[in-house]
Amino acid sequence: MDIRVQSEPFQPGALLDAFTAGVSGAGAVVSFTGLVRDVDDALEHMVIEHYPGMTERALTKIAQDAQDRWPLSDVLILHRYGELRAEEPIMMVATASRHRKAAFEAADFLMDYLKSRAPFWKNERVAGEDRWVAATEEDEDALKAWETR
Amino acid sequence: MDIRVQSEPFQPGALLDAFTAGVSGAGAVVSFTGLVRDVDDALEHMVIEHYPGMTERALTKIAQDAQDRWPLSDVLILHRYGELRAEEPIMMVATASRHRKAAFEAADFLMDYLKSRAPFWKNERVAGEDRWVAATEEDEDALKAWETR
Amino acid sequence: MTLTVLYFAWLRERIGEGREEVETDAATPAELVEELRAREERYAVAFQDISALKVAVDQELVGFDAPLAGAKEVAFFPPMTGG
Amino acid sequence: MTLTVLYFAWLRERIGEGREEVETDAATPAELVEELRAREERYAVAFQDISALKVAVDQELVGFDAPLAGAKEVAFFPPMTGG
Repeated sequence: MDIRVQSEPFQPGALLDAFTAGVSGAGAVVSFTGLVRDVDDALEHMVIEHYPGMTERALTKIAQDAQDRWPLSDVLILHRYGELRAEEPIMMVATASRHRKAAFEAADFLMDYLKSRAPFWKNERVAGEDRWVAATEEDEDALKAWETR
Repeated sequence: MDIRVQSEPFQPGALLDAFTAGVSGAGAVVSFTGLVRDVDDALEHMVIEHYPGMTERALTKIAQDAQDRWPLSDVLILHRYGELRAEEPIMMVATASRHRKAAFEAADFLMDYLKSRAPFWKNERVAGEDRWVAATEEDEDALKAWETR
Repeated sequence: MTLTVLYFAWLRERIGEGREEVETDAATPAELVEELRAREERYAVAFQDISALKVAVDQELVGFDAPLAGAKEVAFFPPMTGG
Repeated sequence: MTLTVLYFAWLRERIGEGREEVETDAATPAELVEELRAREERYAVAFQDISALKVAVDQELVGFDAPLAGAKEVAFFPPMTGG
């Protein structure tokens, strides 16, 4: 399990290759990369606030829950905080398993829990104004779907 | 849409970075990498046979079906043929979308159809004996699940 | 008891600070919110609708009726928006 | 008509070649299989159980009862195992 919380930029490809090199016996590797989306071509930057200490605990718990639920060879979660520009990678998860369905489902699960259970908050500066990104009902619904599955 | 059928090795990370650099406005990029699995520590090599011409057509159709079904910024499919060693990357798909669920579902869909509808056949040499990998019922069931969804 | 109380995102902005030490006998986060609300207008405004907020005790997400006995750190914040 | 007939994977191995030109009046892949089976023992063995095989006409997957009229290329093979 590899959990990283950092302000520094990262290269998703390099991270994927390093992750893949470290798993043995897995036939399937799934990655998810989240990128900063522009807003009406006017996003000056995004600032991600987090809760140091709790962030690492929450991500470790989410990764552990995924490992308990699926037969995974390994799990990676990296999430940035601080200031980011449009199209920069915000975060990445990767899962490896013998089975492609397990790798897909676990990555999807990690993303759903990370979005609503890890203490990050996004603030966008658009046309000189700062605004907090709002959580959506969809995000909570996604968690409920896992609980009843 | 980027469809590649090749015997040459490829680097999943470099491919993911190039794919990601080419998509604009997508917040989510999902990749799946298939690796050659060893067999009882005795896999000498795997040989992938394919049907030149039909392979490209089938992969293009699968990618087109995914684009018709989900709002995707881009789709990549790369599949190797010829001789491969244990743990080498066999193939990769990548999807990009504004929405993470669309990117996940489309990548899962691409894999299910690619496995059972693209003309590739795997042959493993284990302990001096060549054997054709058999298709599984599970693989066909995965397609039926998409048809009724 | 003395608790470290943390605020994040727009809650931090409305309260005007991200961290403070609070002397309290509150048995639950809900009781702690009541005490803070009574203290100053900015708390009353920030905590107007706690159904829009989440709470963590010692870095674990809990309900507003969870026990505070033995706790060291309580954090209030809006729903998370990572990923 | 003259068809290019292709065989892949273990079917190719059992028949002993991957490609041949076949002169035939078969109306469907199933009829073509019948003609091949009647031709030589190795075809009879290879095509023993066509429920274990798939067929493509002009590079499109079809059923064994699909029309062959106008076709140029027919391919027989076991279920695919890519990915």
